[in-house]
Amino acid sequence: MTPLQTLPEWAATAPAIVLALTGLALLLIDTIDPDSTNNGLLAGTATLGALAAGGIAAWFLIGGTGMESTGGAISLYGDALVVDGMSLFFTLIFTSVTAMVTVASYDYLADEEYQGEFYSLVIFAATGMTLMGMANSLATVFVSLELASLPSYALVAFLKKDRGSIEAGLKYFLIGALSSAVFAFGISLVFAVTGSLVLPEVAATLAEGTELVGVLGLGVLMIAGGFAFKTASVPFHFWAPEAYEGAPAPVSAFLSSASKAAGFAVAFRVFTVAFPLETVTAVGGGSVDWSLLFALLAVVTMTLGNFAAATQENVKRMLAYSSIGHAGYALIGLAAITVDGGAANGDVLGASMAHLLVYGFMNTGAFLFIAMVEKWGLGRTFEDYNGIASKAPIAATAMTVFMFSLAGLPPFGGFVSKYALFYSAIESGFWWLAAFGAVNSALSLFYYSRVVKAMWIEEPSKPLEIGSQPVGLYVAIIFAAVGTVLLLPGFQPVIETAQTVAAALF
Amino acid sequence: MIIEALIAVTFLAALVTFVLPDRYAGKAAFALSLAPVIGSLYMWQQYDASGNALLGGNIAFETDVVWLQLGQYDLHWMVGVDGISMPLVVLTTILTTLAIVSAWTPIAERQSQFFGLMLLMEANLLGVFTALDFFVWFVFWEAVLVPMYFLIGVWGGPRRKYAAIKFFVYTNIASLVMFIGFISLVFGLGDSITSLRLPEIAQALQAGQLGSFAGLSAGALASVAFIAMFFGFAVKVPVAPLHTWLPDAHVEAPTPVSVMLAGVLLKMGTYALLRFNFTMLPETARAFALPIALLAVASVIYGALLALAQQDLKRIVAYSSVSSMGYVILGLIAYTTYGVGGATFQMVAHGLISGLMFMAVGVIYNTTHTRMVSDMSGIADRMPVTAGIFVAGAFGYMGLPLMAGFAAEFFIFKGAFESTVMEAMPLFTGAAMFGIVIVAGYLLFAMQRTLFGPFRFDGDYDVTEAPFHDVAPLAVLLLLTIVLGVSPDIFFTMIQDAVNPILELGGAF
Amino acid sequence: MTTKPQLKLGSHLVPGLAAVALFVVMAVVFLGASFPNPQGFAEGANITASIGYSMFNLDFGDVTGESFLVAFIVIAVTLDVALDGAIHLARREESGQMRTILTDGGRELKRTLLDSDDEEGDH
Amino acid sequence: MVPPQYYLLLSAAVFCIGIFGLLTRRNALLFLMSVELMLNAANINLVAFSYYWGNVTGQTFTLFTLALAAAEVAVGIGIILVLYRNFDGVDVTNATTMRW
Amino acid sequence: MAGILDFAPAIVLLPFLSFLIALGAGRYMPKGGALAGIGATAGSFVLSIATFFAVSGGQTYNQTIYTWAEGLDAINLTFGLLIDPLSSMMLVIVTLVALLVHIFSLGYMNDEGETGLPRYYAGLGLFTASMLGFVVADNLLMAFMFFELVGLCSYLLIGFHFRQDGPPSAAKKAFLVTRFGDYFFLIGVVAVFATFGSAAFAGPDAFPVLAEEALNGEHSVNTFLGMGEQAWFTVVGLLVLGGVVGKSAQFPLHTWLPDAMEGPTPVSALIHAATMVAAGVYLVARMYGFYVLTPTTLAIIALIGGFTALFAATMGVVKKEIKQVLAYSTISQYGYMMLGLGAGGYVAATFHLMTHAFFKALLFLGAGSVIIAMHHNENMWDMGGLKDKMPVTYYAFLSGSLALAGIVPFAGFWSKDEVLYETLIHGLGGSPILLAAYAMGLLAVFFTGFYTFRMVFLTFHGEPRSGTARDPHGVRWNVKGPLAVLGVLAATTGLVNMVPVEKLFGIKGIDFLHQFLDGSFSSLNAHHYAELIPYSSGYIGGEAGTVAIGAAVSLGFALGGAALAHVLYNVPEPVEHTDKLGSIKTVLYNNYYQDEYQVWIATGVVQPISRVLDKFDQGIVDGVVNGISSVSLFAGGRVKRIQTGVVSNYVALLTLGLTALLLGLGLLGGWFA
Repeated sequence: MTPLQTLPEWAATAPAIVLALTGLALLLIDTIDPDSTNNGLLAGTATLGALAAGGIAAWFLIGGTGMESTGGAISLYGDALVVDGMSLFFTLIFTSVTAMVTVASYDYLADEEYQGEFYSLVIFAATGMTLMGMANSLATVFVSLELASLPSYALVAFLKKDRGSIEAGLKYFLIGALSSAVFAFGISLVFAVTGSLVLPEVAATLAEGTELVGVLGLGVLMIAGGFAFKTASVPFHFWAPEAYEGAPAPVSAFLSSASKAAGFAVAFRVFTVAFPLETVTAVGGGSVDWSLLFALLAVVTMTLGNFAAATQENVKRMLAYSSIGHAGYALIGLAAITVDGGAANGDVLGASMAHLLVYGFMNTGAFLFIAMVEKWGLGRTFEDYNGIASKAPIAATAMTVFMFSLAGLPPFGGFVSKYALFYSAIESGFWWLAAFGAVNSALSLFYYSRVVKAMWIEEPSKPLEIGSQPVGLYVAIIFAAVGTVLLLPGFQPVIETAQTVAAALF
Repeated sequence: MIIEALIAVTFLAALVTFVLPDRYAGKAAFALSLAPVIGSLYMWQQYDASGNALLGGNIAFETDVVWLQLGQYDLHWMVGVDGISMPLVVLTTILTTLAIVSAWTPIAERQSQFFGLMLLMEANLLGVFTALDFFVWFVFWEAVLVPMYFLIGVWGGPRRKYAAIKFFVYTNIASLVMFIGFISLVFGLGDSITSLRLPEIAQALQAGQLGSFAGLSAGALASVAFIAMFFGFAVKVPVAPLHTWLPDAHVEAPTPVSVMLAGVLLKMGTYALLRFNFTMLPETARAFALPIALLAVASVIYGALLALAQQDLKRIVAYSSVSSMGYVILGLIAYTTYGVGGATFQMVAHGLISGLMFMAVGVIYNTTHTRMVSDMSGIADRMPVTAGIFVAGAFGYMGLPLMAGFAAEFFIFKGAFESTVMEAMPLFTGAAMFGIVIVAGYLLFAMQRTLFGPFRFDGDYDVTEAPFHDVAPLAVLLLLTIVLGVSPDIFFTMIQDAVNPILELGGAF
Repeated sequence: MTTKPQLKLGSHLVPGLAAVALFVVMAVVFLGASFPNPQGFAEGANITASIGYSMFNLDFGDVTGESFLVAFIVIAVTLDVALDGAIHLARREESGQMRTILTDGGRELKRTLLDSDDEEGDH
Repeated sequence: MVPPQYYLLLSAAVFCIGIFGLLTRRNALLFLMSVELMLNAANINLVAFSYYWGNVTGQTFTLFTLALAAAEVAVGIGIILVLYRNFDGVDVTNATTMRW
Repeated sequence: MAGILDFAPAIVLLPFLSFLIALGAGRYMPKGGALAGIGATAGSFVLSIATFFAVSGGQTYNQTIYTWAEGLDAINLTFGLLIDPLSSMMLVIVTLVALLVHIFSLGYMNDEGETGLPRYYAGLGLFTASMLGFVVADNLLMAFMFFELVGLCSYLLIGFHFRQDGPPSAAKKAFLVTRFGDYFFLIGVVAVFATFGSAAFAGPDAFPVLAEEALNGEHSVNTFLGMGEQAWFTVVGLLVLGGVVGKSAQFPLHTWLPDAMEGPTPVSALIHAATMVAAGVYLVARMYGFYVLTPTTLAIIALIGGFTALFAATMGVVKKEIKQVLAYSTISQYGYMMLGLGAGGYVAATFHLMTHAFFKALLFLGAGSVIIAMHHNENMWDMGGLKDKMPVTYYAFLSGSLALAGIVPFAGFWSKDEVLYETLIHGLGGSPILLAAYAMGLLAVFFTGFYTFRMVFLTFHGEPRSGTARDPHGVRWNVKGPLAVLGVLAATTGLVNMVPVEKLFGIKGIDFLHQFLDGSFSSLNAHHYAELIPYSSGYIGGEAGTVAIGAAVSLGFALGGAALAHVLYNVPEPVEHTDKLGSIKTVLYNNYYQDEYQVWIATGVVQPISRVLDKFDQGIVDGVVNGISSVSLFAGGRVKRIQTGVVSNYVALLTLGLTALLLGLGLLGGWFA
């Protein structure tokens, strides 16, 4: 059944609406009963909302909503929003990560106050991300990006009595504010050149020709900067190590998986729709070659992330850097787009999307494992992880799966998605990008395996005591691990969908 | 479907073993591991392939279904065996079972994890040797490393962490280089192939479909891909000077793991070299005959000389593995029936004999808790049966006729000597053959000092004969070595059948 | 003792050179740009009303503008959420006890407990 | 008629002054103010080119930017407040427990 | 046709069976498996005799019986049996000596209460089986394989007393030194396969025949490294010769043999008389048709032989231990055989191989008997006067000594004389190399006479010089029996080929051995070889005159040596005269420093090289590997320093990054136009 034949058009935004309503519902619950900390109810509501939104997205996706088969993308409210396969695909990523994070938070926040705020902030941020995926106007992009960002700042600084959390929040906020200013300035410059904020119209104006290549270039670069902040790419990545390290681990998971994916979602759409490469590389006697820009950023980002991660002593910070490295991989999706790429453009973009999906599972899982370790009060360094496997073999196995998958080792999802990504890059002629990625993957194996080594091979220096067996965290981690493993044999539908929906952008 | 069943049963056995209590894990793993043994023997009995699987031969137990459609090239689940892989499958199952038995004594903690990982590794190894789609093959290829990493890292010796991570990272980087090389070849083939099935790729390459890629002409691309793949596999084999992970890994690994490492894992490298470099790019291989032969000779002589300098019994056997695998390279580059066939035969023969040697060293270690030559002498006085088998195994390693090692080495020497890939092959062969003198040197010296002479042991342990279940695997391996040495045709006929098509390959582009 | 602001010139201003550099580059770009004549607004057009209409995706304005309906709703939520977050952060806690920091892997704690500085090295 | 380049130059100057402030000031509140300055640089452009293109898109968007600036300040103040409580000051360079 | 020759495989398999029985069930059997060995070798012996007579009757046997490796599109590697006069003669020798050694072992091992007897008898059985397999091998590969097994068995038996320090070391040395020779042999085997596509000794595709045809231009073969056929055949021949030099303990690979005396004495007898050491010479005889084609090889063989004969003999004169003297005499005697083969005296060398087998087995067993008597003291200076205490041993030993010294009419005289005679006439025919070799061989006769009788006199004559010598341990029938049999053989076997008598007195038809070796495959008989020999003969005063002169001179030298020994040592209280040799004594005691330089090569060259390589491997090769990872980690350590933790720095870097990107892309994209 194709859902929108029976539903009104606005219903296509249902995932975002469901999420927003869930957020409001959480506020309501918190308002009605502010003092009691009914963790189960809050976490359950948030999870249910996320799952419902995800379910709807999946249903739409299977039904072909906004895709070629049902008449193409659905454009709403004066082109401010567009619902197509890509937005639904990313919604699926956001909601699944959100669901895992909220389930895990049930245990993580058990001893905290203000849980209502926490869940509502998470759900609103997810709403913002979903909207980012749908945004079809720079105005909507900016506003929804802020909707995703502002709760994130608060979430990072959520542990008000933890200096790390505060410091992380501060740095995240400051760099974020700066980046959003840069982003806004970029938008203003693009507006100066084209007189429009709606993405297809920007493209249309540019196609008519303009002499203002310099202004446009500056604008595009600054917009790219805004996305680079969101995706934690060089040179806007500086917040990431501290924010991921200092934030409560579920928030780190949320930010490094969902928020990063949201940044990519909007970047993919803005650059492919508003600034088609064939147009902007030939404006006014100059060119704005953002593909080259992203290629450069991709190489620097993945190299910096991996090298810096290699010598970390703190597992969480190592994962933070690895997350930067993965941003570099995903950037290949934009970097490998060429003027005459044809189908290859869709392939590489789709591969990048598929990688982000797999990454959503394995990286969220990894951070949630850290959340579990924090819950156990074991510390954050590699040393502190020594011998965990002897006490918690199932969780350690899951973490092992995440680590090897992140490193791109078979037989896990990370391998096949990385393979698809590099393969598509080569197909587009960017074999050197793939080579860079591959070499970086090899290096990454070193530090990922250190975690594994610590858990399974090292002996704990002091007697290891694990207090509780947090059910929610376990559920989330196992869910992520199973997803990571199953995405190897089940990669076919994922990559097929991703590449189909990506091809629709061109 | 029997291959799928074989792999699945082994996986299942691994899972079952994981959840069993430690007390029963060893025995249960042994019992469970008999299933793949029987399965592989049944396969062997039903085996009806002919020719080379990659070159249009008739593949036994073939399955071929589409798994992933990704871009231009589909990924298939394609498995099957031919005369090259069949012996290696049998070797893998038998050696795993024996290694599991040999682990009963030395593995004293976390048994269920240990035995589970052994079976998991076996499953992946079976996948490596049966996969005929590059992607499937690569998945198994890499998946072998993970259990190995843990097996060395958790149950290894004092420097196990260093050894495990070195092994893991080194071989992974090598795999990556190989992967890049192969994929560039695939892209060079362009539209002439539709999937990553190895037979399809090999046949397209033979048909001269290789085009240019990344600014490289077909010839240059073939060279680059060949070098990349050779590097990748050479690390695994290992070929000097890429061997340094091996002694560390062996010394630190517990005995049963060393057995698997030397017995089967090293063969992955040579198997892949044969399947990829020497089958797919024969012209390039012939063009590189000189450097390859040089590397082979260097491995043989260098490895053997290094073994001579070692004081640790395991290190001796480890370096001698480098030496023995050098013969395989020499045989492969010969491009003669006896050369390539002998190289393949050596994979099996060395698998058995090196397994035997590592186990024998392990049995002595179980009792003495030392492997240093200088720490003991006259062990034969207290452990006559073990010492006897040790001596027999050592002579097998030296290439005693009527044991498998001699057959393999003789085939290789004969094949390499009469090779036509270059004028000077007889000289290289002669140089490599000097390895048989050095190998005798270090093994005889080691035996003289440890096993013979007046009994002396600088340790607190009571040196007595090993229990039956320690010695039994040794005896089985010795018996297999002799059977294979007396009647190499058991495998050699089917190997030749699969190898001969490779020799006929000529100028494809 | 005066408390009025003073102009402080010193080495702390050096990083500011980066901003100057950025400005120079931007100025070069902008000065190189040549704009055609502006279109401007029609004489007497009610700009404010037009902004209002545009905000709600209505087509009644004198001057055209794009639809900001979605942005409007979203920003409403955003302000709400910002308030939510700000209040959470600003609310004063009853107990002032600081928690230990986990961010340095417990090194700080270890140092205080063991009173040793050896952890401080090149990490 | 003021040429459009001058608006751009002005906005660039305001933008860079904002960055200058970020680079040279360590007080978190001054940090916030500098960011506001940068956002307003964008607003100058938007308003100027709204006129230039003859539509109200830019002007309308300016309102949103202002609103968002307010929201940002709200969250920012909240964070600065907890910073003050935890690090006994609003110097942004004090909070450096995490690095490398 | 199921003749007696179809049972030939049983000759090999019976001792192998005894090996399995002794290994598996020896400990449950009386005498530790000795009886199985005796039965098996007796059976083999009987079959060998039958075979011998069948061959004498003109039957031959050349069959492939097992395909070891079947080549698809390539040649097969097979096992087969070749029974011709040469091999049938050798079968008799080997089985007889093996049988006697087994019986003797009852006295030497069982009666002396040795432990590990099953291992001992298993080793003997395998040793015998391997040697028999080697003897009947119908191709070079099979010969090589059994050759190696012989080497293994020598290792196991020499190192039988593994709980002491000496035997394992000697065993190792024996295997290692012969392995060095076998290395060349193996290359030779491979080269023969590569050259001819076959390694058969006989039959239509026998490689000597193919080589002959190739040299005549009737057949083409592969040669390598750009060599001509003659040159390449020489190379191949020399490669195979490497194995011969190693196993037959020829200079310079003879060093293992004296050390091998660490093994039990019956084993020494077996090794020296019939199995291991004989294998080398037998191999040359077996493929003589190939060697005669290359004069260079023949000359080298003759030179090595002549030199070794003299060289070893000189070392034998100063030894104190009875078995050491015998060891050097073995080396020397095999030198004669090599000399004979190199000089074109195929029959002569084979003849000497046979006679030597008997008298050397006799001497070793006799020495064993003495050693039993002396409670395992081997030093001759502690003996003396045993003649009266053990007469059977004495007379048997004397018979062997006379044969060894080459005193007419004992076996050694006839065969050694024929070897020297062949060398002389072919040398006179225009080959100065052979004349030089002859001179060395002749000189060696003198030393042989001297050391042999020095040994006899010191051991059996004079006054007992120690307590044990005065009251020696008695020996039983199982020691005396073999000695008696061999004593008779040593005295008489020379009579089967009395060529000098034939030549001098014109009595036709008493060169039985010559006739016997002539009756065979056309490509393998002595007659055929004689035609191919690249030498011509020269005479001094006619054929008969030369025979007479040669025999007289060699007999004179032998008697001279014996006489000197008589003068010096056949006195009641003999003393060492070695000091008279001056500095030469030291050289001789140290065996011309042959061991020293070989040990130096092993420990002074190879081991340091391997240690340096180990350092290189650990330091450089592995260092590079670890270095790469260290550099990466170091780079990582630097890269992460960018993250200073201070937000202001982040802003600065961010701004700079943005500016740099702006500049770079702007310049590329022409934004500053």
